[in-house]
Formats: sequence, C-alpha cells, structure tokens
Amino acid sequence: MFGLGKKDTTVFVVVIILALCAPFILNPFPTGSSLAQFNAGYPDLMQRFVIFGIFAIGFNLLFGLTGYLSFGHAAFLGMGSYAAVWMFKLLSMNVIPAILLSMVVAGLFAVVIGYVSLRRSGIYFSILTLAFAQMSYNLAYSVLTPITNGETGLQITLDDPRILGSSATADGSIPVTNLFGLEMRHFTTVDVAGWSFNFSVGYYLCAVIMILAFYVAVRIFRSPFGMMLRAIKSNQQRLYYTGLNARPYTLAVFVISGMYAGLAGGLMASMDPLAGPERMQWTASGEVVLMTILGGAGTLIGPVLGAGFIKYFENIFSKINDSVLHGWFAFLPDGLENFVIAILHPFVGKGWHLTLGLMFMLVVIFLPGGLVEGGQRISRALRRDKPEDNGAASKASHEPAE
Amino acid sequence: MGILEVKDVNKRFGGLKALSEVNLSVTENTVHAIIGPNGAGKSTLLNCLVGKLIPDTGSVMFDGQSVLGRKPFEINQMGISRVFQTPEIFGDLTVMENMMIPLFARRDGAYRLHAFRSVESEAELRSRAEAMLEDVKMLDKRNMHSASMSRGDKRRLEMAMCLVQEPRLLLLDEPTAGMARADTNNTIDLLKEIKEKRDITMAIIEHDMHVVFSLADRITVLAQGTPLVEDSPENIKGHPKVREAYLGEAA
Amino acid sequence: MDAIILQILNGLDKGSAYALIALGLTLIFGTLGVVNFAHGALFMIGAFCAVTLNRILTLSHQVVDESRKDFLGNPLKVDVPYVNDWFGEAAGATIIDWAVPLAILFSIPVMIAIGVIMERGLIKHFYRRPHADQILVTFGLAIVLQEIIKYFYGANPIPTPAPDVFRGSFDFGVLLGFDPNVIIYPYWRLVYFAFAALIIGGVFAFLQFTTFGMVVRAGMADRETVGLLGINIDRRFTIMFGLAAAVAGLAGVMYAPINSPNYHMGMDFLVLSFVVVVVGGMGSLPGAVLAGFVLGVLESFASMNEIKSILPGIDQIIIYLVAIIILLTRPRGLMGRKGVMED
Amino acid sequence: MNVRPDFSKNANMAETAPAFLSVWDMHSYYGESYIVQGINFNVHEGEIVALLGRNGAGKTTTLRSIARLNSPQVQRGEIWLDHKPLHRMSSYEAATAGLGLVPEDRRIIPGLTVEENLQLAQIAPPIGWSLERLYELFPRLGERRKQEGVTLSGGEQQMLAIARALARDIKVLLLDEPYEGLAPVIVDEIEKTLRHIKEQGMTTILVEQNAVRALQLADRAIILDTGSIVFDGTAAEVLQNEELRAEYLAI
Amino acid sequence: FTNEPTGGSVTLGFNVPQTGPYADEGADELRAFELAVEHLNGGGDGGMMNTFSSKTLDGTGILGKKVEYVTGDTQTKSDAARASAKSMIEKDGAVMISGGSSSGVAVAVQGLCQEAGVIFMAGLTHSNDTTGKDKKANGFRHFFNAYMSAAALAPVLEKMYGKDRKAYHLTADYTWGWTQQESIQAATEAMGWETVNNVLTPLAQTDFSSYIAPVLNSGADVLVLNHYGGNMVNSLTNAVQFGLRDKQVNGKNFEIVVPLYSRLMARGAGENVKGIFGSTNWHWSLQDEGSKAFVQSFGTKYGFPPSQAAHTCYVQTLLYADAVQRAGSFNPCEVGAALEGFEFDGLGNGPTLYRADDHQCFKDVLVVRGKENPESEFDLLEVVEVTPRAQVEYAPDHPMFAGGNLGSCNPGA
Ligand SMILES: Nc1ncnc2c1ncn2[C@@H]1O[C@H](COP(=O)(O)OP(=O)(O)OP(=O)(O)O)[C@@H](O)[C@H]1O
Ligand SMILES: Nc1ncnc2c1ncn2[C@@H]1O[C@H](COP(=O)(O)OP(=O)(O)OP(=O)(O)O)[C@@H](O)[C@H]1O
Ligand SMILES: [Mg+2]
Ligand SMILES: [Mg+2]
Repeated sequence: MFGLGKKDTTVFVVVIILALCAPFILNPFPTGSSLAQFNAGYPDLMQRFVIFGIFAIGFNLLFGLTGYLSFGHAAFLGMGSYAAVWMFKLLSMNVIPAILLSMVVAGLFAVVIGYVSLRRSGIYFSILTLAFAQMSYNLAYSVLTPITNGETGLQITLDDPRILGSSATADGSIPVTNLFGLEMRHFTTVDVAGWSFNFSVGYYLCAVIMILAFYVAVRIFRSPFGMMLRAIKSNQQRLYYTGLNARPYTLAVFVISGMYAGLAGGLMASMDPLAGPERMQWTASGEVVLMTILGGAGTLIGPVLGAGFIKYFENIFSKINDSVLHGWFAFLPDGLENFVIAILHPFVGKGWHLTLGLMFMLVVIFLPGGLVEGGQRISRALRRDKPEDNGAASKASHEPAE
Repeated sequence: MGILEVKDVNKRFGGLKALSEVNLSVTENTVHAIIGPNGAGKSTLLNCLVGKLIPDTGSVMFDGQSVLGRKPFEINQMGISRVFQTPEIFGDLTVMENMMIPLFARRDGAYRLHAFRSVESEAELRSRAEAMLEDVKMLDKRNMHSASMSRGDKRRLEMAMCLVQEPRLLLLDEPTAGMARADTNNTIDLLKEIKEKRDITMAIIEHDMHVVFSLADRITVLAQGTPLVEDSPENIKGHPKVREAYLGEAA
Repeated sequence: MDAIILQILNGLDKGSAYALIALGLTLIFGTLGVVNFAHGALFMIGAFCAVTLNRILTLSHQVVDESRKDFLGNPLKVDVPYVNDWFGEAAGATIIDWAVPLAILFSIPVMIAIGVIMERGLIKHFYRRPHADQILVTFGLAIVLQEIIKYFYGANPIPTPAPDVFRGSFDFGVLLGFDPNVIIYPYWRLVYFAFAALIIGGVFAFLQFTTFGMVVRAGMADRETVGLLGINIDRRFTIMFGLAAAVAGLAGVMYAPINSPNYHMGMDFLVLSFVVVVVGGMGSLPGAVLAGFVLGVLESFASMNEIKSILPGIDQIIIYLVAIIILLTRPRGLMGRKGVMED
Repeated sequence: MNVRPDFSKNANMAETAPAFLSVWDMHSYYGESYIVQGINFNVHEGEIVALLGRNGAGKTTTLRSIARLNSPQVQRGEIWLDHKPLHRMSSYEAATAGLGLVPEDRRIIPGLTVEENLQLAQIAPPIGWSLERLYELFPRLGERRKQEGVTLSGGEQQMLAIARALARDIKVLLLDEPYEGLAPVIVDEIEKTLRHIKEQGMTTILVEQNAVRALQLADRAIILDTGSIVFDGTAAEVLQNEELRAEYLAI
Repeated sequence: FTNEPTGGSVTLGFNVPQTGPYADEGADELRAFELAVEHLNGGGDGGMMNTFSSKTLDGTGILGKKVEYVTGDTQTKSDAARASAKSMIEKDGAVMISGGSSSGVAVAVQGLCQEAGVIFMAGLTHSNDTTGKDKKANGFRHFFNAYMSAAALAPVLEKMYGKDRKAYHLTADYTWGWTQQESIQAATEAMGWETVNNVLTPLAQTDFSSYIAPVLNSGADVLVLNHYGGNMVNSLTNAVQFGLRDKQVNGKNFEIVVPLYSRLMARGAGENVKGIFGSTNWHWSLQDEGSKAFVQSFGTKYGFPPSQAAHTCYVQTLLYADAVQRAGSFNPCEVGAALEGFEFDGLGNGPTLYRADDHQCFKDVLVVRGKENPESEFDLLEVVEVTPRAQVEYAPDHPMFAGGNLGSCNPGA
C-alpha cells in the first residue's frame, strides 16, 4: 500500500492512527483526578510533539542514514521560524505561504552551510555545523536585531503591513494565524463522562503534515538514494570506487533535512507566531540530537518517540510542584506523606532536569537501540510465548544440539 | 595499442621510489597478471589507475582517454572496477544491498539515483544481483549482514560487486588470498567463463601461482617499482631471475 | 600599540584557560575518542571543590549577639568559624583567605576519584558504542552532576575570592616604558597563566617521556590488538580518565576567583572547549593547547573597540568564524592526526 | 575423542595434563549466532598443528576464542594452557600467560610507525625477540621502520604482524593465514622460521588455506566444518585420505 | 471570556525560571507567590493584605473562590516560557499568568497572554520595552524600569562623584542592555557627565577581561556596567580584579556603577559590590509598614528576607486579586479596567499609581550601595536614598518608550 512494503505500511498506519487519535491517547486520565497532571492532550503540547517529531524525522534522515552528525540543525528551525513570522508580518496570516517560505529559506541556508560543512566528515563536520549555528544564534541575538528583534524574539504587532490581510482586526487586536480562515488556535473541547478531549485545528494541521513528512521519509529510506546514503555511512571509499559520487547525495539529504527543520520552524511559528533566537542555540541543536538517539537513530519511528519523550518531561514534569505532590499523597499519614514528598521533591518541578538526565542515562545504558529497542524487546517477549512463530523456531535451530 | 596504456609512471612516497618509469600495455580482452615481491609497487600501480593516487609523472590512458585527474567514481563510470587487497564492502548492509549499489551506479550513473522509488520494486536489477550471487555461490547468504561474514566470503562478495557492474576493465588485487582452495578453483572458473562470455579485460595481482598460471595471458613482473620482464606465462615460469627473486620453490 | 600588547596579554590569559580546559577534554575526547559532554561538569565540579573547601574552612558555630538584631528583630546569631577558635582569629582568617590555593590539593584526589568512578562505572561500557550513545549518556551525566550541585549550592554564583595578596593588578606598562595604568594585569591572572603552563608542561612530559601516550593512542585505534599484546588497556584508560578529570578540576579550581562558580558554568564552556579541541586537531595535545591560545588571543582582539567599530558584532562570532576558516583550510584542524573520529 | 584434562588441585599436574594446550568442549557465539559448537582438542608442546577447513568453517572463531577476545563469546568450555585456565582470563592476561595471535586481517595499528608497532609488543612482559633480531628476519621491516605501519604493502604488513607476535616471549603461537598476500619466496622464508622456532620448543597452531603447504609443515591436522571437528590426526593421515582431502580441502 | 472559573476555585499560573542561571531568583518568586496565595486564602498572618490601602481582600480567596495555582518553568527562554504559559492556560485553565525574571521572557509571555485573552502580571522585568514599545493591554508591570533607574541614580551619582565625570559603558548586547544604557547615558549626560565610550558585550560572555582592560586607558573615570545576572557578577568581579577601584584617573578616584542591582546578584559578586552604587525596586530593610509586614511574614515562613523579585511578585498577585474583587468579575477586560489608573499604598513603595496609558506602576525608587560591613549574608545593600516618584516619572510618549500600542484588551474566547 502507498508504494510501501508490508512492514512499513503497518508502521505507517500505526503512525496515522496515533497521530489522529492523539487527543484521546494523550488524555488517559479523567480531568478531575489527581493523575490529570500527567495528561498531555492539550493543544500546545500535542502540537509540539508532532512539530518536534517532524524536526527529528528530518534530522534522522541525515544522521540516521549517513551518520553525519549535524550539531547545528536548530539554525534551520530558527530560520524557518523567522521566515514564517516575517511572512505573517508582511503578507498575511495565512499559514500556507509562511510554511512554504520557511522551507525555502531553510533549504537555501542548508545549501550554503551544507556545501561548506560537507567538505569535512566526522567530528570536523559536526563542529562546522555547530559553528554556523552558533554564529547565527549570536548574530540573531545582537547585530541582526532589526531582522530578528533580538532577545525578545520576532513578534507580530498591530502595525505590521500584512498587504494581503489586515494589520488589525475590527476590535483592535492582532489577527490570528489561519488556514484560509480556519483559525489555528481554535479548538473544541469534548467532555465525556469526566474525561475531556481537545480537538485543535492547529494540531490537526501539524499532524497531517507530520504524516506526510513521515511518509516521504519512509519512501526515502527505502529508495536507492536511501540505501546509498547508508552505504556512505558504511564505507565511503567503496562507494567512490563503485562509481557513485557521495558528495551531491549527502548535500541533497542535508538540504532535505534542513527543509524538514525549516518546516518544523514554520509550523511552530504558525501555531504561535513568535520566533526567538534561542531556537538556534546549540542546546536546541543538541536537543534534536538527543531526541533522535533517545528514540533510536536510523529507525523510522524512533525520532518521533524521542521527541515526544523529551517534550513530555519538559512540559509535564516541570509543572509538578510540592503542592501537587501533597495533593497526590494526601491519603498517607502525615509523617509518611512528608517523607515520600521529600524523596520525590528533587526529581520533579524544578528538578525535572535531573529526572531527564537520569532517563537519558538509563535508556542508553539499558536500551542501546533507544526507545524503539525497548518496544522491540517487549514485543519479542510477548511473541516468545507463541512457539509456532517463525522467528523463534529459526532461532531454536541455532541452539546447541544437546 | 592496448585498452590500458601506462607510460613512464613515477610515484614517490617521501624518499621512497615506489614506482619508477613503469610502462605497461594491456591488450583488450586479455588477462594481464602483475606479479612481484612484496612491496614491489603492484598495489601502488593499481591505485594510480583508479584515481586513488596520482602519479608524479607519466600518463595513464584507458581506451584512448586519460584517467589522470579524474575522480575515482568517474574512472569507475568509464568502465574500470577494482577489487581491493583487503576486502572493501558495505559492512552495515546486507549482501543483497551490497550487490544493488553497484547495479544502480551502473544503470543510473554517478548522480541520478531515485529518491522516491522503492528498491524492492527493481525486479530486473534484483534478479541480476541474484544471478551473480548464484555464480559466486553466495545466494544463500543474500540476507546476511555482510560485516558478519567470514573473510573469504567478504572477498567473494567484493568480487561479485565488481563483476556485476560488467566493467570493461577489471582490476583484481589478490582476489583469492584467503579463499579456500575450492573457492579459488571456482573463482578461476568464474573469471574464465566471464572472460569468454563478455568483452572484458582483466589486470590481476596475485601471489598464488596456481591462479596466475591458470588465468594469465601475459605476465609483468614488477620489482622495486620497475617492470623486470613482461612475457607469456611459460617464459616467465622458466625465467631464472624471476625464479630466484620471486617464485622460489613454487615454480 | 599599547592596546595591542594589552589584548595579547589578555588573550594569552584567556587562552590559557581555554587551553587548560581543552587539554583535559582532549585527553578523553581527542585521545580516547569518547565524546565526553560531561567534561564541562568536571570543570564545574573542580570550581566547586574550591567552594566546598571554602565552606569547610568556614564551618561555624553560632554565637548569639544580643546587641545586634537580625532582619526579623530577633537577636543576631553571628557565625564564628571553627578555624578561628582553633588557630586564633588572625591565623583563621588567613587560612580561609587561602582557601582557593589549598583547594588545589583538596581537588586532586577528589577529581581523580570522580574520574575513575565515572570511567569504571559508566564510560567503560561505551568505548565500543557509537559516538551518539556516548553523547547521550555523558550529556545525561552532565545534567545529573549539575543538578546535584544545584541542589546543594543553588543556582546563584558563589563568590570565591583569591587570597588577598593576589588582589589588584600589576602594571606591565611601566615595565615596558609606557605610562602608568596603560597596561595593567591582575595578579591572579598571572598566577593562572603560570599554573596553566605548569599543568600543560606536566601532562606533556608524562605522555611524552613515558610509553603511556603511545599505548593509549594505540589502544584507542585498536583495543583488541593492544590486548593481544598483553597490555591491560582498560587500566590505562582509567588512569587517563582520572588524569583528565584532575586536569579539568584544577582548571576549575583556579578559575573560581576569576568568575564566581555557578552550577552551569561547565555548560557555558562545553561547546567552546569542543571547538578548541577540534580546531586544534583530534588526537593532538599540542594542537589543543595551540588552538586554545590562538582562539583566546583572537577573541581578545575582536573585542577591541577599533575592530568592533569596523565589524560590528565580530566579537560575538569570532571563535566560530575562525574555527570555520581553520577547518576549511586545514582538513584536520591545526595539528590533527588522520583517522581520529573522522567517520 | 578427548577426555577432560584433570587439573584438580592435588594431582600432579605434569602427569595429569594430557597436553600443553587443551581445548575442552568449547562453544562460541557471535551474539546469538552459534559458531563453534563444542570442540575438543589437545596440542602438545613443540607441536605444529594445522587447523584447516572451508571458508566460514570457524577457524578464525576458534583462534579468537582461544585468545580470549571479546567476540566471539565463549559460553561454555574450558581452555588450559600449561596448567593455566585461559578461559577465566581476558585477552591481555592470556597474552601474558604466553599466547600470541597473528590475526587474519593483520591488525596493524594505525597512527603508529613500524617500529612503534613492534615496541608496543614489548611493553608488557614477557619480552621475546629483540627488534634487531626481528629486522634481521624481515629486512624489509628494518628498511621501513619509520613508516606508518598501515601504509606498508599487504605483504609487508603480514610480516609486521608475525614479527609483532615474535617480539613477545610466547609459548603458543596462533597463526591465522600467515601466508596470505606473501610472495612465494617470503613464504619459504617464514616456513623456515617456523621450523626453527619449533625446534626451540614453540607450539604453533596454523590456520591456512594452502592445505598442502600447511600439512607439509605440520605434525598434526585438525579439520573443522561448520563449527565442529571432523578430523583430528596426523598430517600424513590427511594427505593419504583421498575422501577427506576432496570433501573438505579440495586438494 | 477565556478560562472563566466555574467551580469553587480559581487557578493562577506562576511562570518562573526554575532551571538555568535565574533559578534561585525564580525560586524566590515562587515562594512569594505561595505566600500570597496563602494570604489570599486566609492563611498565615495576612502579610501586606493588612497594610494595603484597598481593603477588598478578606482572606476568603478571590470573589469567594479559593485560590489555587499551577507553576511552570520558563527556563529564561521565550519559547519555553510561552510553552509553559500555554499549558497553564490551555490545560489548567489559569486566568492570570505572573512571574518571570527577564524582559525578553516578559515581553514574549505578555504577547501570548494578549493573544490568549488572560491577564499578565509581569514579574521582574526592567526593560523600557515591556511597557514601552512592546506594551499590551492585557499586561501590567509593577516593577520599575531602566528609565526610572537612571532618573533615580543620576542625582545621587552627581552628589557623590561630581558633575565632571567621564563614563565608560559596558553594555550587554541585547534589548534590556541597550535600553538600560540609553537611559543611563541620557540621565548622566543631562547632569554634565561625558560618555567616553559604549562597548557592547556578548550575552554569552563569561570573562570580561578584554573589555575591561582598555577602560583605564580611555580617559574615563567611571565605569558603568549595564549588565544583569551572571553578566553583572562576572564583569564586576573582573573589574575589581583589575584593580580599577584602587586607581586614580583625572585626579579622581575611579568608580564603578551598576545601574540595576539585585540582592541575589550582589551575593554572587561577594565583596566586590562594597561601595558600589545602583538602584533597586525594593529592599527588605525598608521601614514602612507594608515592607515590615511583608518581611515579617516571608521571613517567618522561609527563614530569610525576601528579594525584590519576591516582593514584586507578591504585590502583583495581591493587586490582581484586589482588582478582580473591585471589578466583581474575572473578565480580563474588567480586571484591566480596575487596574488602570489605580492608586494605592501600603505595598512597600509608598503611594503608587498604575498608569492607564502604559500599564506601568509609578512609585519611589531606591538607590542603594554595596554595604561595607554586612551583618549577614542577606545584608549586602544599604539604601542610600529613596527617590520620590515625581522624580522618575515620564510622559507616556517619551521617546524611549515610543512606538508601541497597547491595543485593546482581549477577553479571549
Ligand atoms: N602511503 C605510503 N607512504 C609511504 N610508503 C608507502 C605508501 N604506500 C605504499 N608505500 C610503500 O610503497 C611500496 C609499494 O607498496 P605496494 O602496496 O604497491 O606493494 P605491493 O607490490 O602491492 O606489495 P604486496 O604484494 O605486499 O601487496 C611499499 O614498500 C610500501 O611500504
Ligand atoms: N562478527 C561476526 N558476527 C557474526 N557472525 C560472524 C562474525 N564473524 C564471523 N561470523 C560467522 O562465523 C562463521 C565462522 O567464521 P570464521 O571467520 O571463523 O570462519 P573461517 O573458518 O575463519 O573462514 P575464512 O577461511 O573465510 O576466514 C561464519 O559463518 C561467519 O559468517
Ligand atoms: Mg599489494
Ligand atoms: Mg578466517
């Protein structure tokens, strides 16, 4: 189906279902319950999940396939955001031109940065990309303020021209990003017996784009181009003597992956029309690296999982403060309650970094292939129960004869 | 005029003269063996042919065109494939994928690989790859991760990757080193068969005289960077200088 | 002219800090090939060794002073350090004053222990894993170490002054025949410079005049074969790690008076130190040191008003710009060895 | 075929130990793939044993298991060298206990010169041949001592790998295809050396594809097939046994 | 309107830096918020509710609804701050967002609150832009700003250091730094000082030696450090290291000025702050009834005196609650109207006005100096002068604040 193999079709269908049903899946706890704190099904976070998913998918095309570790990918995301916000300021609040321009701008920068950086490989490449991104960040923060509005970030204002739209709405506020009138921030909340689910226009736009982006990525993975990118990672020398010039292909994938980043940046600005320089900082580039590795570099779905994992911690764990903890453990006797809270206190709220750091270490130590490997292990363990399975049978033949 | 003409090639590594005044002419559709003691410069010479090294002076012409100054992949696209002395394969890929890459390179050229069509759908190329694997008796290993094969298998895979490109000139640097005797014999047969079936020229470096004498039409003996003699196999076998400096008891 | 000399001096000093940090990093990253994102954290812990020693020396008991009131209007409790009780007020104050130099001694065993534990407990399992995995685990570790420090010391910078005798600055200009106050240089930075030179020299000597360096280099290229030659490479890697941690820690201790330590100071230096190591060239100790000084001096020049007025914002990007230029003109940085982390 | 050696504490070791090197019921895995499937053999002091078999039979795996490298993993079995339990050691301990391996892909250490490669072998005791003596055996290496090891020609690298093993005072020498890529005269030379050190009491296991050559040198032969021993006897027996030669050695 | 509270409780969102360099400041803000909520709900001693001139708050929550709160981490990054604020608005139903400790974040979150239709009560933000070119109808600032710092500081500097001074500015290269520098330069030049040079320093700079080294030779005799946070700690430490304060230039003692002080940062700079002038919004040693009540209840609960960040956050929370109470509605537009032009007293800074034109509070500003002999680790600054409000006021269309537009209030959905 869709020109994909059987396994890929399954993965793809799973991704579609997950993306479309996210409002349900991410809100498993009734609103009133104390566990509602763990619900992630509100528009902003769902949007972030899929946007960073797109970013990570694109990054993985470059890193997972060719092994070129770019440490400056956030620059493309940032440039995409700036491009999109400028589009909102100058043209109209429709997201389509903004997203298109963000991809084009990011792509153009990727051509230049990629062309230069790909002259080196390994760590030298990483540092070149890092240097470019840090330069962009530092300049955006200071000298380029007329374009980027510096530290504060580029925002839309009441007196932007917006030649195809209006500078201000009738009631004097700034117009809202939209898709031909459909407002991005519009959402409907459906309450079902204690649960409430948010269906947001913005989220579904992002989700559909993410599904498309995922589809394109799968096709690239399975194409001759994708295969030869893996060959680059494996043995460049052999590739050259096999009659293929690796350089244009790596540049191509660098640009594609830069455009994915630009797309993510454009979407981010479309959901929330602001673009700040921190988006280009090395920590942001590092974050997408971490997302990809955490989920499983070189796998199809890993980067999306990794993105979700990190964003979840950032947004959910950081909000658990002591009074929330007291709410959960109120049923315990006072002394015990305070004890439990004292134990948990360093790991939540302002300690969310600590938990995230520990999770990084635990995942990489125990699941060398990332979260995807965790999933595989679980499914393997489940399958092991069924003796008629092929995989298990063929493995048995490898066992010692006695 | 041979298909490959090497004229007055010199190559130095620092103080060491690895090649000096090498002249070599390989006639089309023949097997030309290059033998000589270790460190004689055989691999260096091959490196000069495929663009891995650039000679200090001299010229290398393939089919009337100079290969000097061209990139390795351009030289390959001209029709020269090479098997290395230590196996060079795509270790992270399966055997079948290793075979597909040279096929794509041959069909689509250096720059035009598809980014959207699935590899699975290339039935024709797949069947050619499978046929080639069958020829080197590796079809049963087609889905194996190529890094986890034994060394002899890696060599056979590399040779299959070169052969499947149907090059006009095939350069083999000790193709049978480390191969089991049975496979060595197989390889000899395979190379012979290919030579008969197709227009192919081969230059082969080998220390296994059995292979050399079974395949070669002409032999050049290289010693200390210069060609010592070039002659037919029979004459080389009897050449006293060669026997003493190189062949030893094997002759 | 004087401005240039001034900036060279400044640059050398800044460079010595970069060189020292990069030196520690390159032992692990350039030599062992482990992408150690926790290196900055080691530097930070070094600085906190100074803070900790300061705290230990000022361990106090409280004396209630009825004559003064605290902010809530209760009698003020005055902290009296134990050292004052034991050695008398003057001697006690001197000991506390010398906390930073004393912390050098204190930090060496602490840092070596941390390095060894880190290597044995964690990094050991990652030599054969992809660099990406190393990044993830060391980054995780860096966060954890930072958060632990933050938990105990807070997020604010903690002033950790140098001994009183090193306060103030030395007038170089007078020495060179300029007017007074034209070229001045803080004493502590001179100390830092000398200290850095000492450490760098020591590490070079250790690696140059013993086979240790060669063995580690070989072990990084091919652990298996080195093992086949009867060498316990694991132990040497552990030692190397301990050494690197100690160098990082010492760099941190001495840096504490220059900038008050805070829990994220390591992250601030992390990227920069990676840039320095790579610009110097992977696998080259002299390269890392050279790059440290080159970048330090260039950064100082870029901050000159004369240059900033021609190229606004140049000081924001100079390091990265220079890194790009060097890496494009010299494929393996200033002095890099072939094949080290090029794939 | 073999009895388990009795190394119980009280027994007189010299008497009970049936052999110098004993491999007992060894099972080796690469990850999940099961390669060496329970092999037993003994090697006596001063013997040269040829370990033969097709590509992928498990010869390299066997040698690597004995040398206690990290992969393959020996999941069961015991290896005793001169009353020392190798199977409880890591590779560097095994090396200090007197084991020397010349790996099949030579494993010259990049970034080190020829001389440094040899010096490296003499850092951990026990130290064997002096560098001068090694250069005497391989004059080529002497000439190239300042060159980076990996830029040597294929044959020169092989010499370096062998020299590196001899630079240590070893009791058992494991050679994985030592003749590969060497000129016939050099092979003769090395054979002579092997005979020479055998006279001085060196015990050797030789893996070689050129079975005839190996059998001429060896006292005994072991033939492996898909990870199991299919023959263990004297070299002469193999040479006489047509069926064995045809089936496993293609000679 | 957005997030109209329906049950028996109302949720406020406190968005402060919990990680990164300003984490301690954020923690202090959070303490103040918790204290304010406790007081609003009738707990504790009531703090400044007792001294507040408006008496609508009675300890029964806001409009009879119990006050609940959610917290989040801004990480001092606009993106993260907006994400966190959005989650409070979308997920937790917060009607008001407060907190923050940098202007970039404040402006970003203020913009978000405007779009989303909730009230933003800014925490620590000192840039002129927050209520200048980036002002928003839904946003309110109690904290003072760069212009006011300069206006308060200049006369004191004149008094202490004379009219004939040459100043050298080091300025953090981002919007807050620029507005701070601009303000100080204008104010000092107005009283006769000369500005020798203004050098922008990268935000990420940690070692300022190369910027400080040329200062002495430039002919300047005053160094103005337009830095905040880590930048300020480091640049001041470096400047003192260079021995600048022991030098004489033009026959005068060389002096250093730090326009914006905070106690936490002063602590980071340690001994180096001694004798150095700066300004601050509030200080715990103030002796008015409001300040005393606040220090008393904060100090009793947490064991140390509150910072100016804590003070402003506490006050903002009370002001919001009071405005709701007076408006009789949580509707942002009605609350905003109740805050606009509101005159009050008893919250620590004397009589104060929430100006309707730009939503900036006008009140007395403190000029402080690093204390020579501190008695405790909190006793680092001494108040030199309480500059009266009249002296720091400016017209809404002052050029340094021009270009913005409040827009109209947005009640959201
Ligand atoms: N990059 C290099 N730098 C220095 N010397 C080199 C380099 N490459 C090869 N050599 C030297 O050049 C000589 C020729 O090497 P080459 O590899 O061509 O020999 P060969 O004939 O292929 O030998 P073999 O049969 O052993 O493979 C050798 O002595 C080798 O040491
Ligand atoms: N790293 C590895 N991972 C998984 N399987 C491996 C690995 N190395 C070898 N094998 C498998 O183990 C088997 C035995 O390999 P081994 O290298 O021992 O053969 P060999 O007898 O030395 O062959 P050759 O003569 O070709 O060198 C082969 O089937 C090979 O595919
Ligand atoms: Mg060769
Ligand atoms: Mg083998």
